[in-house]
Amino acid sequence: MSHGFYIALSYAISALIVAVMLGRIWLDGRARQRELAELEASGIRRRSSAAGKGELA
Amino acid sequence: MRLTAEGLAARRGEDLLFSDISFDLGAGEGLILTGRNGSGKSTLLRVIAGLLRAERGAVTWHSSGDGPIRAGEACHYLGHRNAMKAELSVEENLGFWKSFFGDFKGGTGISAAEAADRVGLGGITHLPFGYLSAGQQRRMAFAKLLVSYRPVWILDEPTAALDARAEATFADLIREHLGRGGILLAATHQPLGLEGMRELRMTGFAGVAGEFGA
Amino acid sequence: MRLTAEGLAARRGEDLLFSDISFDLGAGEGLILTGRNGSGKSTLLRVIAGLLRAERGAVTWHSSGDGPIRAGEACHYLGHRNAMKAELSVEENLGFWKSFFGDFKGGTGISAAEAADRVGLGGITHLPFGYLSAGQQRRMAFAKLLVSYRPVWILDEPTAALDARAEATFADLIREHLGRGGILLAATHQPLGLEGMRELRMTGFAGVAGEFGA
Amino acid sequence: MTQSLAITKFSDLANPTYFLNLSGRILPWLGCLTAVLFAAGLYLSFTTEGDYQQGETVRIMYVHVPAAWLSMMCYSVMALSAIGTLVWRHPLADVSHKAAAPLGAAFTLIALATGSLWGKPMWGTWWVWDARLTSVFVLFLMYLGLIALNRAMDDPSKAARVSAVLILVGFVNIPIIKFSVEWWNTLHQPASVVRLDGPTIDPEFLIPLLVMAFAFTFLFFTLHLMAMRNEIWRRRVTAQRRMAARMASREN
Amino acid sequence: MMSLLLRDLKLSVRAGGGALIGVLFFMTVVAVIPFGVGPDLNLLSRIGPAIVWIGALLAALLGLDRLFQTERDDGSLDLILMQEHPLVLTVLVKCVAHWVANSLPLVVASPLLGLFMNMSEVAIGAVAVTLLVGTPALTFIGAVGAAVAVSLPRGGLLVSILVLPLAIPVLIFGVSASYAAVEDPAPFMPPFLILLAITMFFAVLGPLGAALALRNASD
Amino acid sequence: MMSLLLRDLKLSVRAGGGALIGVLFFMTVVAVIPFGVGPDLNLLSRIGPAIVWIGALLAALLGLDRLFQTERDDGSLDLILMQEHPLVLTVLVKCVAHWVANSLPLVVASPLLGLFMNMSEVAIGAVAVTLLVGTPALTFIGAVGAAVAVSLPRGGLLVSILVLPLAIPVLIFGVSASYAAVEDPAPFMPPFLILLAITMFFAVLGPLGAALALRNASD
Ligand code: HEM
Ligand SMILES: Nc1ncnc2c1ncn2[C@@H]1O[C@H](COP(=O)(O)OP(=O)(O)OP(=O)(O)O)[C@@H](O)[C@H]1O
Ligand SMILES: Nc1ncnc2c1ncn2[C@@H]1O[C@H](COP(=O)(O)OP(=O)(O)OP(=O)(O)O)[C@@H](O)[C@H]1O
Ligand SMILES: [Mg+2]
Ligand SMILES: [Mg+2]
Repeated sequence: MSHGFYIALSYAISALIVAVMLGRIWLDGRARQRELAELEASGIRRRSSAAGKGELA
Repeated sequence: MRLTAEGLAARRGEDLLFSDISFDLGAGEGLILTGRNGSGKSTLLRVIAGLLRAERGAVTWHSSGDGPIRAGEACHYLGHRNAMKAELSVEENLGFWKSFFGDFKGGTGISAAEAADRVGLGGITHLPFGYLSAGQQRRMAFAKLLVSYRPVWILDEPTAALDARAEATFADLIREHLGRGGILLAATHQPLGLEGMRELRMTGFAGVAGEFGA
Repeated sequence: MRLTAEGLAARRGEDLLFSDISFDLGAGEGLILTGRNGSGKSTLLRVIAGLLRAERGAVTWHSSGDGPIRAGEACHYLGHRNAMKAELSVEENLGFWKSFFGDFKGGTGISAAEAADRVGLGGITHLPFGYLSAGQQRRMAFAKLLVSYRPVWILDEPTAALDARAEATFADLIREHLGRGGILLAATHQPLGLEGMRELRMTGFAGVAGEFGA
Repeated sequence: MTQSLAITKFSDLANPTYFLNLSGRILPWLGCLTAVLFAAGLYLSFTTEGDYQQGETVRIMYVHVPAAWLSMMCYSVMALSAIGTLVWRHPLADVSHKAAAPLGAAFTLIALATGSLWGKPMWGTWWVWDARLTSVFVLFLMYLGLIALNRAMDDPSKAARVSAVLILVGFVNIPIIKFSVEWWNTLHQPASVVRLDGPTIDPEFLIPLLVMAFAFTFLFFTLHLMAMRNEIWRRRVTAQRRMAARMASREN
Repeated sequence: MMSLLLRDLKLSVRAGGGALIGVLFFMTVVAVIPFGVGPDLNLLSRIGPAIVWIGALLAALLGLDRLFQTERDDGSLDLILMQEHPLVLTVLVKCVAHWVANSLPLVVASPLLGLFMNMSEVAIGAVAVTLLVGTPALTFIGAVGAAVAVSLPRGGLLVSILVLPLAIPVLIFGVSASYAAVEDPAPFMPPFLILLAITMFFAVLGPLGAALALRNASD
Repeated sequence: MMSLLLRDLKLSVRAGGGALIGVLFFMTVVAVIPFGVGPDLNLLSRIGPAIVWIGALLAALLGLDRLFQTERDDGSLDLILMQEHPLVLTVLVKCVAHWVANSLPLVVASPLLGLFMNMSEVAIGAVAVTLLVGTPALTFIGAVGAAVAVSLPRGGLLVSILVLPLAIPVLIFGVSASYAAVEDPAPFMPPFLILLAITMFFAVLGPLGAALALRNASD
């Protein structure tokens, strides 16, 4: 097989792995932020009291 | 349901622990074993449950109508150890025993969640069993008796490590079981808070001193 | 010997079980922990014994004269489990712990055979530990406290599975220990039969409700 | 009681909060820099001359070598964090080595894959069991093991401490990887860039290689910061869910 | 019965980290081998089937001796013995669960390992097939040992004497069938059929023996 | 400390039959290889040292993962952690006990296996000596894994994977020293001394790591 094939394949595999890694972390971050926002929205009353006291410390 | 023991004797190692123990229990009756440490209470319970071979004598189980049945089929046995897996959650443990035991004819068990509720620990069935405190573990082991129906309960020190409130809960559950025609055999060092039980006092290596009706 | 705890708080998993527990025990004093199952008694004892890290607060041990010392050195800990090997005989078990523990300065332990005698089981030290009944095992675990001298005893439900006579024996042994200037910390559900103990009632996840002197 | 609990929670998070703010400001710049470096590096690596010995395949080097370096550097970062966990008990250190493990596994996988793809034309085989290759394979297995360990334990701070111990013990593998080519004579190239007496490699290859190496390094730091932020958020979510559940049960 | 199977599978997934872990472990073992034998690819491919089979034996041994011991230690064994399900069946189900959790992943992973060991396609296939057929026998033999270990206070010794010698024929026929598939003169079928027969034999004898030992063990 | 050593030795004799199971497994491994390689005596004697070393490595794994687990299960670990003896020393003593009970028998049995593998006298001696010097390192490395296993609610195999890679250098130098003793050009001493150094290194690092893990694991 030509050398070009090996070069292309190795760049492709590296790109794929980097892309998967980046995508996973990105999506994970989106999901976490969404969860935090949901908690914020649903639990303002409960959280604000606890947080208010906490921030004084 | 009727449980009869005649002239039981059992051996541990080379020693005869007791001999000539006989009793007869009908629906709604209970027998409490008391006696010093090492007097053979646990041994007697294991003989009755069919886990140890009796040296002499026999235990017979009669279901109304059907004639004699095998020991294991009709009874729940709660030993010193809890028979639950520390790695699995309480729910998985109870669920497994529910489906493994099946129900004896004439009754059905309640669900795992309900059973945990009955012993006062409804909220924590999702925790791995190993995370629970000693008393919580014992309670969950007791909940195992509720998930499937068996007319005879054989309990070895059921209230070890329990707080006062749980003891009262257990007494209620046992009373309810007897009220539905169940039979109870329990070894214990502390009064279980049950009235009208017969008591069998074991006196260690020398056999049985007496049987007191109450 | 003086044991001081200040503002202790401990966490199990993610939950804070208790916070702000403080007490101070001098020679001959004892503290009994009571509370419902799962309220954190065992956890507190393990924190004091140095087996769990406190979330906040500190425990300090003062030996008369020498200043602070390490937790493990000065105390015996008897947990829910007996810390004995089922395959070895009682004598081997006790002998091992005797030489592994060594003695804390200011006292010496008694021999394995004597210790077994003191807990009322003198004759059976040759049996493998695994052959003993539940109560006998617990008594032998208690005998471990006698084979080497430590001024502080930390006991987690020492009387589980014991008969009445053994409970009285234990109470005597504890009283004797306190009489010689020892310190006792015990968690229990049943009255230990000791007078003049302070009591700390744990109230579960919400911390401590109150500390009652007696 | 509720109050004291809230206070610990927030003093714990005080530091992470600062970290979140700071990293939030740095991240866009870091991302841009990474992209620029990659563009330059890729351009250089496809425009430079081929090697007279290795032919065109030398281009694989521009991915292979940086990835291999990163796989080792990532472990070193984890080892530093592990010290942070054990010595200072810093919560950020816990987060750092937990977040780095999957990244390390990915870079090691790239090094393994490109190495194999280079080995086929150069050595005539995909894989040989020589010291360098196997020690990298072992590194890969250790990353996977650490990921599994973190998953198997549900108490995060205990998981962090235990895996920190393992990371430190496993660090002996890194010098083995680095020096394996010198201790055992193998098929693999000995070091020609990072060595005491200066690089011996032709500058023709050195420049694209270094640019790509910087690109990979910045990629690692970008991803690491992102993963750490995710992990902090994840812990916040569980903590707040717990608190909400506790409050709910108290109100009942 | 189904619930027992599920529980045991869950337990071994939780306790060990699951199939993946077993395979990883196996891979680590195989990765270690070339360091001992040297990077000689020819030699590797020749001893490959034997190594993979030894790995399978090791994986079957790890943890198999505790098949009933954990059940006894937490008291579950008492309850299992008391039930009306025939005990032989219970033992069989536990064996199956153990096999699925510990040996099956190895069978599935063995082709990959074969590649690492530079084995030919035929050899890889033969090893996978013989493993599939042969490893259950190892589990059944081990079950007898595990049951004896529970019943005797000092069962340990007896178990090793009992189990390993019985496992050797399985190993030998497994390995020789794999080789027969590659080398022309030797036919593949005879050793393979013997392996099959051994497995079926132990599938009956193993649970029977284990059940007998357990019945006489309880105290 | 002496008492701990004695107790652990007693326990492994009573409970596990540890020594015997290790030796039997070791022998099984060595017995199976000739089937793989065929009756080529030359080849056998060539790969002999490697096979014996691999067998020793695998046999050392059996049972090592439970070094601290039994102690935790019956509560002894708590008491051991509380004592003033430096924990590192306690771990070291436990390792020594485990080595004496499980690996020493392998060292003693290895000459016999060498004979089976048609190895020369020099090779047999070299393998026995390198095993004697190298196997302690395996035990120390395994101890770290065992300590980590205790902290997991579900220990097990996971640990062997984390730890096994570290055993590779031991294997490499052990095997190459054995070969060096037979083949003339290569000198025996350098790899042997490196093996010694590795063992001493892990004799420090292993107990330290294990003690650290145990301290952080207790709950
Ligand atoms: C799967 C197979 C391979 C693996 C796991 C691997 C691993 C590594 C590692 C870890 C390094 C970094 C070493 C250091 O920093 O000292 C490296 C560098 C390098 N590798 Fe590989 N490699 C593989 C195959 C190859 C092949 C087939 C070639 C070329 C024929 C090659 C050529 C190089 C070169 C030139 C370097 C740079 C050395 C230097 O200048 O420091 N590698 N490799
Ligand atoms: N790892 C863990 N994760 C979550 N919760 C835990 C964990 N370990 C223990 N717990 C919980 O901590 C609580 C305290 O347990 P602890 O053993 O201290 O109670 P206790 O007062 O000794 O009870 P008992 O009287 O039953 O012995 C329990 O409610 C238990 O469920
Ligand atoms: N294998 C054995 N060999 C010799 N003696 C044994 C053996 N197993 C048990 N024993 C003895 O049998 C006696 C009975 O034990 P058993 O467990 O029945 O007592 P128990 O009444 O339940 O005591 P406890 O109140 O402590 O639970 C004990 O004295 C014990 O020492
Ligand atoms: Mg009893
Ligand atoms: Mg408790």
